[in-house]
Amino acid sequence: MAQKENKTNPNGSVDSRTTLLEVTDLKMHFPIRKGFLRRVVGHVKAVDGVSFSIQKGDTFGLVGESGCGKTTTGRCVMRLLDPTDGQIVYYDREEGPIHIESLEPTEMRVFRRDMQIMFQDPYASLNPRLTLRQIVGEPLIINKVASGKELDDRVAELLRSVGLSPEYMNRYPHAFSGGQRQRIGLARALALNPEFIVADEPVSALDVSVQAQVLNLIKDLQEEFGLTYLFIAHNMSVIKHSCDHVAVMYVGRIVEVAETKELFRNPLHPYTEALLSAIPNPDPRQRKSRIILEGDVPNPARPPSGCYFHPRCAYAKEICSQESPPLQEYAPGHSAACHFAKELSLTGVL
Amino acid sequence: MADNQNTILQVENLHTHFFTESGVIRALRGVDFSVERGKVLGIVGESGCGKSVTAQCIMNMLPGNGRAVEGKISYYPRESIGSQTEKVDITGLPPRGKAMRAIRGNEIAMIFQEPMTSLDPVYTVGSQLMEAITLHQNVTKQQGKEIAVDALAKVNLPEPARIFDAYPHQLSGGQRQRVMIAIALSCNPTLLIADEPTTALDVTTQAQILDLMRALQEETHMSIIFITHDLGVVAEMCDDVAVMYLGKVVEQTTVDAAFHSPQHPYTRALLRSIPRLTDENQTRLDVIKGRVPDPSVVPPGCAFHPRCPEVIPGLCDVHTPEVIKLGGGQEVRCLLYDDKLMAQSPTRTALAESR
Amino acid sequence: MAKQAVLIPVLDEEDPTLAAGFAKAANVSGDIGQLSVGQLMWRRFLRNRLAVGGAIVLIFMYSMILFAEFVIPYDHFVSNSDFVTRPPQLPRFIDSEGNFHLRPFVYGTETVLDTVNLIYLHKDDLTQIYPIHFFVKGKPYKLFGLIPWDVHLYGVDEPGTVFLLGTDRNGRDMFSRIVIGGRVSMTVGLVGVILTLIFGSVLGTASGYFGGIFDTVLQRGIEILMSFPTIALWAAFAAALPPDITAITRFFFISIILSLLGWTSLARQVRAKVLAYREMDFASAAKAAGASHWRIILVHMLPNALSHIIVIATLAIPGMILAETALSFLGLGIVPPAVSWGALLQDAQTVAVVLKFPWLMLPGAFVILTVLSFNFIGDGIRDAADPFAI
Amino acid sequence: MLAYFVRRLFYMLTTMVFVSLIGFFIINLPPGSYIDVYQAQRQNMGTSTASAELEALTRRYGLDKPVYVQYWKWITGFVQGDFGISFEYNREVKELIWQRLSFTVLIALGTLIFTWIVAIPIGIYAATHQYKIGDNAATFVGMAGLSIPDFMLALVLMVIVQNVFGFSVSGLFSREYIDAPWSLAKIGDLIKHLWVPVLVVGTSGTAGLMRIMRGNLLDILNMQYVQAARARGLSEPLVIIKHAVRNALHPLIMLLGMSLPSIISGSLVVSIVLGLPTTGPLYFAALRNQDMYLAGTFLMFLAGMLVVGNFLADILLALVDPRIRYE
Repeated sequence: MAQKENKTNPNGSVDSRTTLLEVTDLKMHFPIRKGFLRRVVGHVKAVDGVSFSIQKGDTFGLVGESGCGKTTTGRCVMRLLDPTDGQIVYYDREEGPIHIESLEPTEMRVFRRDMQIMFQDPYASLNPRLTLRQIVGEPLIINKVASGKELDDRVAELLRSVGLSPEYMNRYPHAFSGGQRQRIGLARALALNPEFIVADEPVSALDVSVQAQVLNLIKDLQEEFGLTYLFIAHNMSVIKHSCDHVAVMYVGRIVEVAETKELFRNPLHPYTEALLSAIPNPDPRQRKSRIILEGDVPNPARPPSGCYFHPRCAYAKEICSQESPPLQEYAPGHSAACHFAKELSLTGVL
Repeated sequence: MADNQNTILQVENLHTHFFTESGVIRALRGVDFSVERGKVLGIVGESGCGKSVTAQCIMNMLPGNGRAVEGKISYYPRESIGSQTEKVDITGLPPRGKAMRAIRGNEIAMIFQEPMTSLDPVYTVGSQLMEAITLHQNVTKQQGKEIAVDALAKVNLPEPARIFDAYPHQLSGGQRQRVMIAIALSCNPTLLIADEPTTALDVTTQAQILDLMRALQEETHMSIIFITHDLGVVAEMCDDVAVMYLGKVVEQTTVDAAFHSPQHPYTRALLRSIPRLTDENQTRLDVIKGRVPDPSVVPPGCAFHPRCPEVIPGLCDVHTPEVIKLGGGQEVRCLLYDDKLMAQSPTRTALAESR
Repeated sequence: MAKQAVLIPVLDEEDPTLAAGFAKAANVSGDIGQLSVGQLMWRRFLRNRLAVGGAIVLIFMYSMILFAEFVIPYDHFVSNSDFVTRPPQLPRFIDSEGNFHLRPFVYGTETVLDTVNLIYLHKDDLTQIYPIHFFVKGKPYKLFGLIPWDVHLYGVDEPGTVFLLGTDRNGRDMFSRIVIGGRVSMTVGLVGVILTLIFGSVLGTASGYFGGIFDTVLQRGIEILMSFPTIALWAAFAAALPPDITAITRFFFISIILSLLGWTSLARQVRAKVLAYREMDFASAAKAAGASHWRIILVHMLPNALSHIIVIATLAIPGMILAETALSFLGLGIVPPAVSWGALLQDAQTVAVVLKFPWLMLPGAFVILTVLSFNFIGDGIRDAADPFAI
Repeated sequence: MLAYFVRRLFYMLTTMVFVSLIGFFIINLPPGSYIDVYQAQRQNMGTSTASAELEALTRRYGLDKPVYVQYWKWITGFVQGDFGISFEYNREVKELIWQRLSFTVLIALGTLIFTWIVAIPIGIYAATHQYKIGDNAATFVGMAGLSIPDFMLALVLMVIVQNVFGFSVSGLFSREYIDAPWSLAKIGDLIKHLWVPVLVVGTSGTAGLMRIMRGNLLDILNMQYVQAARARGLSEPLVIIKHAVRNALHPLIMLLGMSLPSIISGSLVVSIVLGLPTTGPLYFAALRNQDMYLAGTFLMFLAGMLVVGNFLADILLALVDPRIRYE
């Protein structure tokens, strides 16, 4: 499974890196119902036309502030939510492109072996009534991959691979701490040998010193098993440390996507610039004045007109409040959704 | 240091215990630090190190089952006539007494971690703001309202008169934290305790709040105790730093020294374990092994020794380190700097060589 | 699967913080991780003295009604015109002359005519002493309706009588009637709760998990049901029961009527729990692993909701016992000749009767004892489950 | 706020429609038509009924028509104040119910006020003195109060009053006032009698409310805004009363509507024992005698009282809670 093969991608061009997942114009609108008849009076556009693609073996970061739709995007990709619109194409090693968004529940169930998810909250993500054997082994049991002694061996192997002793197999999750629970969650995600894992804020609930342990583990497992990650986080330093490519989201849309270093060095969108500027730097000698955004993130049920960022943008002009800028490529692999991406010269942090 | 005219708050050997149905939890096991007038002290540490309990002790608002069993918190209020500062022993004041309540909210104010829940949902912002003002200042209702609206304007809230009449649920998280700051500052306190004030906020909102706090601090010259687990925020905000581990301050020093010449192994390890923007992508981070133990099972000797990369077996697990003053006002609780003990240590020579 | 696992050194020990908290809550020392949440709750429950006391009382009372024919000295329906409303014959060890008897005894009966009210009054005849014998042979009966036997727990020699709790207005032994009445009163709640559990958890789970129209309709329906005064609605249904049905059929109908309203609050709470669990990451993780709806409900939701369900059920039983008592007291529940505690209390409806024959209130004491025990147990389970529940 | 009010009003009306359906269902529950019952009763009393009277009845309620027509006739009559006739008393239902319903309301309101006045302070005390003797005692007494059947409590109380004070507390009036016209003295006499049913019916409700108040307040006392109020320098009583208790009361207002069913239920049963001229005795007698129009009308009114009570509680909640008011 770990073998990396070069594949001809669907466009016909041969690439040394193949696309594993391609998301096109993904939308997830939650209806707002009101009144006695539960009439739909509007939609929360949690995800509103998101497109990106992830290369095999990459860690693709999705970053943004709370309510920007990054977690919803992750859950749509996993089909834990049924998206309103858009395409999610997964390039399977054997079966070629698969349209995840239109799979029937039974087909999806089979396909779930390839992609797994780990969650943010180490306490809510493990069922307190089950032992580690049952938790980590559940995907194997459901998909009838292993049972009995074989199951035990496999669970032991999985626990060992995330740095936990197999002796813990018969214990319940309440004996474990946040960091250990995230390891258990990772072991469960690895159980079916997936090639793609959605890591939804995997370290944001952890203490500083434990965070480093889990980040290292995520990295090590990627190398070992040839995993591809969709890495969702709000902490820019963690994103910078872990990801190869980054997409920045704002109110349900991607405003900028680029290779990590490039994005941190040369942001093209004013929001990215502000986000980067706001990162507290753990060095008192490098204090500097920051870009302070006015106001708050808009409510995704009632977003502003035009470019969603224009009310807070220091560079906004008239057109920004009228037209919504498309996501355009301005440099190889570097796209932004800003009318003035070319004109502005924004400052990065590297 | 206690005699220092510039000290506003001095905490000495503070022990705080919580008496639960199944035993005593020693949350603070001898905390020492001091806050200087007009300076920002950052208290940093991981969960369970006792930083929030310390704040509660200073406010004299421990929960019912908690008690400061030993030690002293001395508060030196605004300079009175004759430049003679009178000392107030906070630990000696009854928590619900008049004297303590005259200090609380008036001279020492506090803001909390969760802006969403720190305002009472059934009263308007204005009425909660007025509560503090009319309690501590001898003003009419009209004057009080003017002060209140002023305070809201000071924290850069748009349309302060409208916010005055708003209910908390009508405001965003960032706006609520601004209101909390306005309430805290409405009586011009000399000391502000900020308990993780930006942890629950998004990074751009955090930048707004930090910027505001810094500006207000420069304007009013109040002292701030800034409690956080985020080393980036400490570097950003603070003048001095106290690093806490398991109910003790293990290192207190200036912010520059803390980040550029940290002396305690815990401080050093903590700094190494955070991802930095300047790192090459995807390098492995240094980690601290294990985790913070439960306060009910504190390891003997130096509490950090089981996790310490520089531990000296036979020494660190036996002797409890005392505060050792190094140059430049740096204070550290670590046996590595205890010359007397180190001289007796069998591993001393080996260690000296390795250095 | 020929992967080589990276060997990352095992860095972590148990989490002391959470584990220590749980250990304290359950009062266990040592390895907390080996114990399931259920076991932890059980240990905590055992520390609650009131709850354990309630459980012991209930075990005692339920064994009493289970072995009722063996426990009671007389048939509960046999009248005895010589001993109408005889006060309780208390077992004694010391007689009127101060002699100590190793074997407890009861006095005989002396009957006098109250010439004012023209009724016979009974009191203890201090000259007649009847020792109480245990495991005496008496009227034959069938234990559990199956095993023929003729041994009774206690009795006295003829012509003595042993009415420990007195007799009613037909001279029937109150103790025997209370024990037999307990069969109805103590089980009507259980049957009602089982029905409630079935309705409540199935409907609550379905409406929480699947939502939609079904959920809306069910929630509105519950609101409407809850806007009736319970006793009034129960009584209306009970009054509509055909008069010619057998006692056992009537018993089951009464149980059904009691659970008709009882399921609503359970359904609401189960729904709330299911809604909460549905959003929890462990349910999402199971879905991501390909689990079916059934598996998510049965493996991930039900076990976690179980402690809540048990608490609600335990606390619902007293309500049903009280309701049966009230209905029967009003003559709308269990009707004579069948007996239940409420039906027995019908004899004690007025102050005049209670003043003259206070022992006719004794079935009420059994109601209180039972209800109190269930309340203590329910509270105990709630306390026990609290620190571990999600 | 207006939208909220209208919505709640709409909820209330729809609920009433369903309640009426159930009320009609109850009336139709006993086997056979009322005509049979009526006829049987007349015959029992030895009077043979003129078939004209029966026919009038059949026409009035459309008893020969399909069920939905019967319902329509009944409900349209009902809203116009025609509740049918009582076979037992051979009178129009509307002549029998008003006084009894108003006494029921009186007892229910009295009980509600009693419960709150007693339960809230005890709940506050118990929460602020958690696990102290007072708290434990309140918990135990509350448990006991929950476990005693209302009617037994009524009996015991009557026995005690009779034995200790030597007067009877049954009924709502002393003998001399029963048929007397309303006067201050009569009202005074009513109040003298009212406390017994209020105490009896209120006991279990008080116990429940006290426990809920205690739990709510314990939760609220842990909230950060209570800490924040303390940090502002507010005195402890002010923190408790102004911030904690105020917030802890909100869920109870919702319970206000929901506690009515048990209060009404309690008053129905207790009335039998205490011989009160309320709905209870007549309602249960009507059920036993299958006097279905009378029973159905009582049930409708009792449910209607609860629905209105719920509606009022909703409105009250909106008035005190800005989060709902500004929805």
